[in-house]
Amino acid sequence: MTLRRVLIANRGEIAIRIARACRESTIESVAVYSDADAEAPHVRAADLAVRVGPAAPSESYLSIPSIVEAARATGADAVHPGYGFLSENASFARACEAAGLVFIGPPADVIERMGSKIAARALMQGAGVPIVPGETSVDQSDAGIIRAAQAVGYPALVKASAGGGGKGMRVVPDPGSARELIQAARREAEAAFGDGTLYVERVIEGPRHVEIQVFGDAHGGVVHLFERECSIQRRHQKVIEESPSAALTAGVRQAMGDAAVAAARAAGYRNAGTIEFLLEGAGDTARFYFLEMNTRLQVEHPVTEAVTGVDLVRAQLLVAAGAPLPWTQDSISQRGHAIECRIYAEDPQNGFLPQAGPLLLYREPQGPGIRIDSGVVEGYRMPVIYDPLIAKLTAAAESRDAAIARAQAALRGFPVLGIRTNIPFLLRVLAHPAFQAGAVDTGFIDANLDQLLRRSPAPLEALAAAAATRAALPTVPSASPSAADPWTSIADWGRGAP
Amino acid sequence: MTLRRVLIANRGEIAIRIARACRESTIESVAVYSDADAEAPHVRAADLAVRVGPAAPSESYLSIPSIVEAARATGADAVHPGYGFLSENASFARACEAAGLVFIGPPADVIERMGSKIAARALMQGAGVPIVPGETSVDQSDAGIIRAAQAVGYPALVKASAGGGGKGMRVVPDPGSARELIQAARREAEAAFGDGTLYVERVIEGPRHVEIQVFGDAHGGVVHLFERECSIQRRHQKVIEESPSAALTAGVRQAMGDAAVAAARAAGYRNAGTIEFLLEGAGDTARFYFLEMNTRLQVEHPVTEAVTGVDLVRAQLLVAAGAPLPWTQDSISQRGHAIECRIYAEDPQNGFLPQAGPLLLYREPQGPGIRIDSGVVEGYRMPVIYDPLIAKLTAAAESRDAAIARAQAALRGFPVLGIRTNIPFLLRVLAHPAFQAGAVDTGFIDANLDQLLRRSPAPLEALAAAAATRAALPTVPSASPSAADPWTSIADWGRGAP
Amino acid sequence: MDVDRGLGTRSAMTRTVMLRESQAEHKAIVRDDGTVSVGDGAPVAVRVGRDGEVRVGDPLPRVAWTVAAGEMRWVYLDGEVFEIEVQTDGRKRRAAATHGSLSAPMPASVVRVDAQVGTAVRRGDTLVILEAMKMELPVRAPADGTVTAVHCKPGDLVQPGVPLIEIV
Amino acid sequence: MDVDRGLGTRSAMTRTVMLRESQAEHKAIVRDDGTVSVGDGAPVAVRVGRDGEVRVGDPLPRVAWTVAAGEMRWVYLDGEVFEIEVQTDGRKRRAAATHGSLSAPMPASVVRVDAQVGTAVRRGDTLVILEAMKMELPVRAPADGTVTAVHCKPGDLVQPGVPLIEIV
Repeated sequence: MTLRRVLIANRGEIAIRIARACRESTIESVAVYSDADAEAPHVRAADLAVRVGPAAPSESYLSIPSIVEAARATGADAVHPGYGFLSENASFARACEAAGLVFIGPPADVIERMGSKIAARALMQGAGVPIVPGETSVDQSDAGIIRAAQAVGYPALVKASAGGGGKGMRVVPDPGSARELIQAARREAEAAFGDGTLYVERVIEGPRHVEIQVFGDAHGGVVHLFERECSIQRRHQKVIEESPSAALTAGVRQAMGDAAVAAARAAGYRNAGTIEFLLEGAGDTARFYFLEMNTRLQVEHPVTEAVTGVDLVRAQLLVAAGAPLPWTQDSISQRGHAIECRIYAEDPQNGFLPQAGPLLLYREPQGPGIRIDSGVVEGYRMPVIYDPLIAKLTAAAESRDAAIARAQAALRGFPVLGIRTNIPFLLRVLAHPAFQAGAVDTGFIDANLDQLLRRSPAPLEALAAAAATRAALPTVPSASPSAADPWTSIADWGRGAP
Repeated sequence: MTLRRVLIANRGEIAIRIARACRESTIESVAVYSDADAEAPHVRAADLAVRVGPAAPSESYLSIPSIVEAARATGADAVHPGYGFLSENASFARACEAAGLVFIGPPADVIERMGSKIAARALMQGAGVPIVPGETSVDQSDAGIIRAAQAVGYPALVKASAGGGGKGMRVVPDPGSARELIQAARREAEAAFGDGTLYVERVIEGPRHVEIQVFGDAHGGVVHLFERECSIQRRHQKVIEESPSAALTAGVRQAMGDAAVAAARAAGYRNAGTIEFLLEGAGDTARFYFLEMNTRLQVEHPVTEAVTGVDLVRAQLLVAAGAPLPWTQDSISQRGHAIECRIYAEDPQNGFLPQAGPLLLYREPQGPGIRIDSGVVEGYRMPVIYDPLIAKLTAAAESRDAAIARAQAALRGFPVLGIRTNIPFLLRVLAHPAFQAGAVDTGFIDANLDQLLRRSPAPLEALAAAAATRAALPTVPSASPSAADPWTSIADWGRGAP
Repeated sequence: MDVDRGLGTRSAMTRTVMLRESQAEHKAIVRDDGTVSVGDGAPVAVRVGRDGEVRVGDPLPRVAWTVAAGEMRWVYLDGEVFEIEVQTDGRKRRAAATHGSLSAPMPASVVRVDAQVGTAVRRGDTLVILEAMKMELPVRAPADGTVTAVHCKPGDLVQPGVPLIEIV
Repeated sequence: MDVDRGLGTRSAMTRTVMLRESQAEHKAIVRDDGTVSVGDGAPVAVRVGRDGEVRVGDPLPRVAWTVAAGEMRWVYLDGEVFEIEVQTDGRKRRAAATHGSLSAPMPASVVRVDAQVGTAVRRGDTLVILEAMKMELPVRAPADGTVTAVHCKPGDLVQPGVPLIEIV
């Protein structure tokens, strides 16, 4: 089978990433857009584009009927879900199959199985993959969950079975706060996933988040593509990812890779996926525990592409079309070091609140070893209703030190003005001695927050630059109102010179 | 020793490349510029900049006293010569040393020795490195060179001892044309190098140009970084380079690497250099001959950086400061495939004549595996007096086929309008069946020229787009006359709103 | 950028600009010889690029990027961002932004309100929990102070920029 | 780009444009309903971006990039470049560029002149050798023809755009 035309059921940078991979594979691509995105850059990156509904995600990017109809109307033969939105929605995968569309991802039942964290834990346990000690309670009342927490011991971690990305998750420090936190977790889980089922895990002290990229094909082939260290996260949202992890010895790396392959095999996995582990301790005695499986392409996949030299999205297209994996385990190597920084429209000084508004000035850095994945252009107005990711900057170099230096130089040359971003915050993380030493765990940001938020008053040079900048300067050509619609009309041709 | 401030004795994309490496190594950089380049992008890429003379290269970028004085005036402690200009000028290396400046390159006497192709041939022969069979004549008269050609046999290749890049070189097909061609070669050599000394080599039929990147340090360390295949060339100017070479078996690759290391050792080489070979035949029986050594960073170094994952310019800075090589031979691997396309302001339809003028529209492509090295921005006016290189596009991917597809997709999305470029020509080379099969030699372009120059009339879509494009459209913001000076005055502040 | 660029000696036209950033006020003098002084400091050379790049200092300038939005100047300098309010002499200052008022950055619904009028709060205290994009977003006190007004209640749909809480 | 974008039915204002490329002339009609017809062809939808991007065709458009320079339109389409001269109706055609005249693309010195007035030349014949940037540059006949004028001699310094040789 060959894919001829792929509908990309997503927006922003990942839609552009997928459109590029299609183009290089001589597959046509179809963008979808909500009313809020009619003029968004991802729409222009594809060969054709189709509206799928109003701005609200539930009525456009999350609407299974709208997306499937868009694929039908445009003659697509396959759908790439990207990450987020419908990417881990088993019903969507099923709806695609029912409509005769190739879903570029794992089979629907695999998504379903791994989407239930409780079921996934049981599956992994059966496959011999270590899981975090914990309790699953049939009694889902507050009292039932509190009993499970007591059995695990405080502090306990209450998690949503349908969860992901830290939503519906709370650390319960003591019995006194248990009820309130369990209710908050359930409320968030119900709102986010329509499923308030909770379970309880032991809190691993000072863990690292280390995940393994895996890939399976329809012919029984499964490989891993080494690890990504994602310990720099805030409220379970990853901020900086890198590979290799400074914490893994060769032995632990091998054991985690083997475990990830075993996990993917047990799940009957196909296409690109990620096994997330918590890592406890260091050196050869470090222990790792299965956390969850992400049954889709990961935001941070460029880190793996940089150190292994493979193209994961191209491989997704090949494998979805029925081809065997383009690699053997032995042909995959990890070389050099890569660091990805996620650049968000958010205000670290104000609880990292997402920001909306125009990118009055936006200039991407460039250079050897620098890769930018972005879904914006100068003048683009960050919408209020979608993920506030502006861009991903991936710096690859020979060593971790060189990759950090490269990321720092690139971020210092990545001016984004008009709305607040986390770029200054990212630079403070990169410059932090503990980060530079590779001695971080998932509590790094919280533990160092004061230091990471410390700002200095504007230096003389900034004040002088501000004083010299005139409002009337034509420095913001694309921030004019007309930039919202990048197209002109050819109707008034007659009024101008030819 | 640590380098603190490096003067970059060059312009264009390579000056920007070096400034980036300095920034990542926390070394300050100093740009130099002629009057024609006061507002060129490379000037803004460095931390500070200094004028070195009028537009004519001989009075600016080629003026040893001006460059050395610029380094002194700006407090630089080292000089990076880039490629071209003074990079292979032994007197310049000596002048730097005499002024207490570190010359980021090999010792002056090594440049001198390898700059004489006749001396280099003798040296290589002594080191056991195979050289092209040929004759060196003490009698440099027309008659003397004709006798040497007769001894070698027709067709014979007359070359300038001081030559490089095909200047001062002629194929002499038969005795009848010998005198005219020898005179032309001598005239060109004298004009280009101030030295008309010629020698004669046997013409290798259907050779490939395959070169090996080498690197030496001040502690006796020498490594190679595998090959670059540069057979796609026109009049000895490389157009497309790639690595690995489709023509090398593992055995021949190993033998060439060993020979290149032996050659560099024999030359007492230090820093980055390239051993150029001609490859005759194919498979395990292919033979290679030393052609010349380039005692500098190569234009096409990004190809090697892509497949080996190293940063050659960073290593140049380290090694120049006295550090040992950052690699051992065993730590260097060749992975995946990379292809570089040189984008020139030239008109293939008219003898590839260099073009000067404004880049009315210039949009660089972007994406995974795509690296752009450029020294221009939209609105920049390609000057008439310097090299017409606009940009280098390097596409890296898992396989040669994927790298070709990536380069094609990127070039199709690299609109450059306002002056003629070789982008359409490059695309025709990439699409050519012989290129796609890897079955090329240095005669490829000449042998396929008609086909590579074949243009179709504008299709309907191009005509419709032209008809719909109005002269008054504000599509060329930076092509306005004021774009020549990117700086405004703060003097008229009072006239505008704050 | 040109190292031999002179600072000029002719009598310069000047313009005074008041700058406000991080609670501090600075007086800057912008001269038409291309220099700027801030406070009592010496003049520094400033070149403003048409594309938003600004070079400050001579001969080794620092590179900043700036953009103007009304009276606000956004400045990017070595990876730090400064939002600096400017006011030229002879022009009235607009009413200052409501300092101490907290608002939602985007359309959101109010999940919980923990602030009460008259209560003392410490920097970092959570005052309101919003929900947007299916995530709970805490609104925290930016500084120690006292709550003087609460403009929202659970269940409210709030728009960006509308004050939720005021603190003095 | 929007697949459901209609082509419009209201009576359209039209404008006729003459296009000249590769010796061929085409008549194009540009309508204010966003369509263009070339020759006798059917109307195609054309959207012109503010940044130079042009999408031609609907629903699966081809992406072109265009820029205007006087009466010339540069068009980038899938890696091919077309230089198309446009002329709107009612406007006089400027004197055509001297077809068949060869000029230096940059300041150069003349090394050798192989062309003589009255000689027949074939496409690809070298007529003049220039030297610029220390490289010899051959000026070749772009088509078969006869040399009607020679405006240079060895040793001349020639400027870009100034005819060296004319061929009919």
